[in-house]
Amino acid sequence: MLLKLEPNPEQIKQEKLYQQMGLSDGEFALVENILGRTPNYTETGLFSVMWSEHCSYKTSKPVLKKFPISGPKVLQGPGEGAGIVDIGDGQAVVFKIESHNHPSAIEPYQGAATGVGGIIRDVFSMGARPIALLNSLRFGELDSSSRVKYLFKEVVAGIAGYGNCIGIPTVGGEIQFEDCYEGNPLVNAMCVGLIDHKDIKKGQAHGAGNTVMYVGAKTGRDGIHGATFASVELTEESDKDRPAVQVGDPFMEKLLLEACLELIQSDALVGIQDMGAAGLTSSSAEMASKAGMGIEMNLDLVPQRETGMTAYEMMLSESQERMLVVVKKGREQEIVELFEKYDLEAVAIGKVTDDKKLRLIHHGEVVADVPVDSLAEDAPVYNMPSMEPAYFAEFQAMENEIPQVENLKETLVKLLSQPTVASKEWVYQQYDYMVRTNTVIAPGSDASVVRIRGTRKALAMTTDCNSRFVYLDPETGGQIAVAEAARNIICSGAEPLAITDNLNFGNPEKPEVFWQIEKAADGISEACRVLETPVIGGNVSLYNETSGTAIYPTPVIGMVGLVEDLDHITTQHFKTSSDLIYLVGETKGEFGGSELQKLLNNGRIFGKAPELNIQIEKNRQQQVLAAIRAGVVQSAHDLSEGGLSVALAECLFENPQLGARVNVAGNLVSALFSETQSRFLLSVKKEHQAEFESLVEAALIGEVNNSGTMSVVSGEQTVLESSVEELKAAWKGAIPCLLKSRD
Amino acid sequence: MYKVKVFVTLRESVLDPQGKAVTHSLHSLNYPEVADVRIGKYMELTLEKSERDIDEVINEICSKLLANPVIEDYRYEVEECVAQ
Amino acid sequence: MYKVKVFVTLRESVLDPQGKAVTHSLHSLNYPEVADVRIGKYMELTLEKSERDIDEVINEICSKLLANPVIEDYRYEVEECVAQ
Amino acid sequence: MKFAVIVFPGSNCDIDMYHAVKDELGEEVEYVWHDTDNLDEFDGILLPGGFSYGDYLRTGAIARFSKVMKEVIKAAEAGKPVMGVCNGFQILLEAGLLPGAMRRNETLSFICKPVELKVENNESIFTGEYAQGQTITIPVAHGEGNYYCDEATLEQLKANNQIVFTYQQNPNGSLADIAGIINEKGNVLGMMPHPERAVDSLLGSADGLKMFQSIVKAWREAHVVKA
Ligand SMILES: Nc1ncnc2c1ncn2[C@@H]1O[C@H](COP(=O)(O)OP(=O)(O)O)[C@@H](O)[C@H]1O
Ligand SMILES: [Mg+2]
Repeated sequence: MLLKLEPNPEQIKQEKLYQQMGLSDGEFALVENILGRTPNYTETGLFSVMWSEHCSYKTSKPVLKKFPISGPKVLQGPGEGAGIVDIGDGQAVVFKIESHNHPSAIEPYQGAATGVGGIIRDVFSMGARPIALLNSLRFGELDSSSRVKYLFKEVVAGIAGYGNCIGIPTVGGEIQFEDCYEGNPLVNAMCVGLIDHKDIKKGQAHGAGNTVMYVGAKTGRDGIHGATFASVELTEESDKDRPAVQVGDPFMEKLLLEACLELIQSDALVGIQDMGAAGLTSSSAEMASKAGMGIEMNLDLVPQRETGMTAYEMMLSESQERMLVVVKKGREQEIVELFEKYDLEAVAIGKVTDDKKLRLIHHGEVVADVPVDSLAEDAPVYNMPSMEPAYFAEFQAMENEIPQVENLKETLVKLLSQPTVASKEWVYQQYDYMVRTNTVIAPGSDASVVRIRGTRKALAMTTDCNSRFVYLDPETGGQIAVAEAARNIICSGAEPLAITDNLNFGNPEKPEVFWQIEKAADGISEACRVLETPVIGGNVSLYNETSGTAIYPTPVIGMVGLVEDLDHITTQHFKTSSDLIYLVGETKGEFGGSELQKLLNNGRIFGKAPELNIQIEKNRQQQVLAAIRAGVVQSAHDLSEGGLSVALAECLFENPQLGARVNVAGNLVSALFSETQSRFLLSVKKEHQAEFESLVEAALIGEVNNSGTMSVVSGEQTVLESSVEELKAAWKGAIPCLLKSRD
Repeated sequence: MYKVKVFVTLRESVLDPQGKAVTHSLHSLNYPEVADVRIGKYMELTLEKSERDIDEVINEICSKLLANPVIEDYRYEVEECVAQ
Repeated sequence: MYKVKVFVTLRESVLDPQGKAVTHSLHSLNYPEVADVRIGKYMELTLEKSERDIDEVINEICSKLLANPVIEDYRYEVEECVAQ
Repeated sequence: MKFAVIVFPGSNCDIDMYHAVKDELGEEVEYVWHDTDNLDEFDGILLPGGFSYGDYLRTGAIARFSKVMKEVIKAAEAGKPVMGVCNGFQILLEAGLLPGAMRRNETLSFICKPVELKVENNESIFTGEYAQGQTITIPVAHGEGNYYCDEATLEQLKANNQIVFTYQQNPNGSLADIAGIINEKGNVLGMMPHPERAVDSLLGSADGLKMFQSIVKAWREAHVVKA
C-alpha cells in the first residue's frame, strides 16, 4: 500500500485506489464534492483516516447521542482528550478508557504498551497529572491454544512494561476468558488523573497567527494507517499489515509528561493535544476545527526519524510519544527551552490561520488544502440498519431452569478455578501498583482506592463488564455492567461519580451487531441516568471479529468514585472472628450466562440474563454506602460471577485462619450459585448490629469464626464444608497452573 | 552437534528506544563519532543432530519463538562441531 | 565510516535465566534437539572516522558502557565502509 | 539531618522517598537533579527507585555516568550514609560502590508484592533500630533484582557481615537470598525492597520507617559533639 511513486488524482479515482485506504465510493464522491475537485494522494489519505470509524465514529455517533453526559459535577464531557469531574476543593478527576485491540492481536507486547502510552497522553494533555492506570482484558480460553497463552502473557507484560517504567501505578482491572475472544483479544486501558480547576486545558487552536509546535519523539513510518486498520475486521492476512505496529518508549513519555505539565503552567500556551490515532492529521484538524480556525504546516520542519518520508506518510504516521501544541506568537523560544530541559525537541512547524483550512506544504509545494471541518466535524454519519438477532427471541422464550449439581463443594472448587473467577494475582503482581505510595486498596478487592495526598479524600476506581449477560440480553447486560461497576465502587466506601465506556463490538454493518450496540447503549444510558453517573468520555472499537464471528458485545465500563474520608475505605475481606455476616438482596434462580451454566455446558451459555431493577439497585447501594460511612461495616463485597458461595470464599482469602458459617434457605443450587443482581455480602461487628439493621435491609445469614473453614448450613444440615486453605489453593493456583500446562 | 548463532534485530523502520538511549549516552560520554546504535539479541544455541534438516528447524524456531516477525528480522550461522 | 558489530554475552559461570526459559519452551514446543540456549545482546554501531584508533574506542565503549564486566564478556567485529 | 534525594531522568520513587523523609521521619530533605556537582550541604544521600534513562541496555548502566555520581562517590568516600533502593541499588552496583551485578528475575517477569525480610545485621547504621534476626515486611517492585557476585565476593560479604537483609521467600532468584548489602566501610547500602513504601500503615506496613530512623540516630550519635 505504501507506493513510492504516488498515483495522481485521476489514477486514484479511475483505479478506485481510495478503497484500499478504506473510503467507499460514496465517501470519495463526497470528498470530491467538498473540494470541488478530485483529491490528490495525500488528501485522500487525510480523509480516509479522519473518516475511519476510529476517528469519526461515523456509525456509532447516533448511538452515543443517547448517553447522559451532563451532571452538576461534570466539568468536561465527551469530546476532549478526557472527561473531567469536580471533586471539591478546587480539584477535579480526569479519566478515560481506550482500546488497543487490533494492534495487540498482532504484536501483543507493543500493542498493549502503546495502548497504555496513548491513554496516559489523553489525560495529561488536559493538564492533569496521571495518578493511576487500570485495564480491561479479554482472551480466548487459556487451555485452548498456546497462541492464547502467548497473547495473555505478552499483553500483561506490555501493560506492565509501559506503566512500571513511566511510574504510574496500575491499580486494577478485570479479565474474562471466553472462546469468542480467541482470535480477537480485547485490550482496553484506562487512565485516571488529578487536576486543579485552574489548570484545565483544551485542545483548541485559537488566535490566527499563533504558532503550531511539534513536541516529543520524531516521526517515523510506524503505524501508518493504524486508525483505518483498527476499523476493519481482522483476517488471516493481518499479520502482514506490518507498518501498522508501533513501538513505545515509556522513558520518552515520562519526559514528555513532565515537560507538558510544566508547559500547562505557562501563559504562552494556547492549546495542546496528543497525537493519537491518525497522528498529525487528527490533532491538527481537530484543534483547528474546535476553535473555528485553520492550520498551515510546513512538513519539511517535522522532526523525522527516517529519510525520504512523504507528506502522506508524515500525516498518517502513528509514531508514539508526540504532542501538538499551539503557543502565542513570539513565545516560541521559551517553549523550546522548556522542552530542552527535558532533552526533548519542540519545533515550530506551522501557524494558526483564519481560513478554516488545513494546508500542508512539503518541499515548497502545497500538498494538501482541505477544509478542516470537513475532516473533523462533518464526517459522514450513517444510520445503520438494525435487526434483532434470532437467538435473542429464542433465549427470551426459555424458562429459568435451575441446573442439577451433584456435589456442591466440588462445584465450588471448580468455579473458583475458572480463570475468569480465579485470583488475578499472577497478573497484577507484574504491575507496580504501589509506586507514588498512594494506593490504599491494592488490586485484589472490589475497587482499588488511591488517596489524594494532602487531603482526607481518595478515589475509588474499577473496570467492569460481564459480556455474557450483554450477549444474552444487550439492554439488561448494559445496565448490569454499569450497576456492577457502581457496586464495586460502593463496596470500597466511595460514591460513584461518573463513567467512561469502551464499546467493543463486532462489525456494525451487520444489522444484528448494530442492534446489540443500540440496545447495550440504551441499557448503559438508563443505568447511568438512575445512578447519576454521567458518561464523560469513552471509546468505540468495532469490527472485533475473526473469520466472520463476532466477539460477545463488550461495553466495558470504567467508573470512578469519591471517598469522602479515608476512614470510609472498606475492603471485601472479613476482618475479625464473631463479626456478623449479612446478605443484602433476595436470591432468585437465575443462571442464564452464569459461571455455573458455562461450566456445566462446556462453555455454552443460553437463556435469559439475570433481571435488574435499577431503582432497587440504587436504593440498596445507597443503604450500603450510608452504613459504611456510619462506620458500622467491617467488610463489603458484591456478588458477581459464581454467586454467594464464590463471594463468601473470596471474603475469607486474606485471613485464611478465619472461617465462616452461614445459613441458606430454599433451593441450594440457587442459594449458592445463582447470579441474581443487586446483592452484597457485608460483615458487621456485633456491637453495631442494631445500628446497621436500622440503616440497611439485609438478612443476617451467619458469623465469621476462627475455624479456618467455610461451612454452609441448610436447616440443621451442613451442605457444604471446606477448609479455606483448600479453596484458596484452587483459586490462587488456577491461572499459573493453566499457563504452565502444555497444550 | 551444531552450534548456531542467531541474530535478532529490529526492522529498519521500527523505533529502537534502547539504541537511541545508548547513542545519546555515548555522546555525553564524549564519543561524538558514534553516529548510530541499534540493539538486538544474540543467541547461541546448541543442538543435537536429529533427523530433521537443521535449517528447517532453526527457521521454525526463530520465526515461532526467538523473533517476532512483525517487528524483528533474524539471521543465523550454523557451525557443525564434533561432540566432545 | 565503520560498521561495528558488538556481541555481549553472559559469562560462562553466570546462570542465564532467560536462556533457560527459552530452552524450556523449545522443549515444550517439541524441539528436544535443542540442548542449550544462551541469550546475549547484539549491537550494531555506526562510527565516523576520527583521529582515535577504532579498536581503542570500541574497547573503551564496551568496557565502560555496553557490557558489565562483572557478569558479561564482549567481542566485536569492525568493518570499514565507504560513506555514501 | 539533611537528606538529598537524587533525581535521574526516569526516577519514579523520588517522590515516595521525599515524602517518607519529610512527612514520616520529619527530617529535612531536598530533590537534587542528576546534573548537580555539589552535595556538600547534605548529610545523607538517597538514590531512589525507578527506570533511570528508561533502564535501557542494563539497569543503572547509563545513570552511573551522570554528573552527580562523582559527587555521590565523594560523599561515600567521606563516610556519609548513602542508600540506594531498587534502581538506586542497581546504579550503585554499576558505579562499583557495591560489589556484584543484577540479572533479570528468575521468573523473567516484573514482581510487585510485599515480602518478608530477615534483618541479618542490625549493627549497621541503616539497621540499628531493628532487632537482630527480626522479620519485617517491605514491598519489592522490580524486574531485575536477581543479585549475583562471584564466589570469592560472596565469601567476603559473609565474612564482613555485609549482607544486611535476606528474603524469607526468595522472589527473584538472587544469590544466597540476598535482598540488601552494605560496603565494607558500612556507609553505603543497596537493597531491592522499598523501605520508603513501608512508612505508613494506611498503605499496609510501616516496617521501613525504622531504617530511616536508624540512619538519623547513627548520624546524631556521630555528630553529638557538634550539637
Ligand atoms: N487486568 C487486571 N489488572 C489489574 N488488576 C486486575 C486485573 N484483573 C483483575 N484485577 C484485580 O483483581 C481483583 C478481582 O477482579 P474481579 O474478579 O474482576 O473483581 P470483581 O468481580 O469484583 O469486579 C480486583 O481487585 C481487580 O482490580
Ligand atoms: Mg466485585
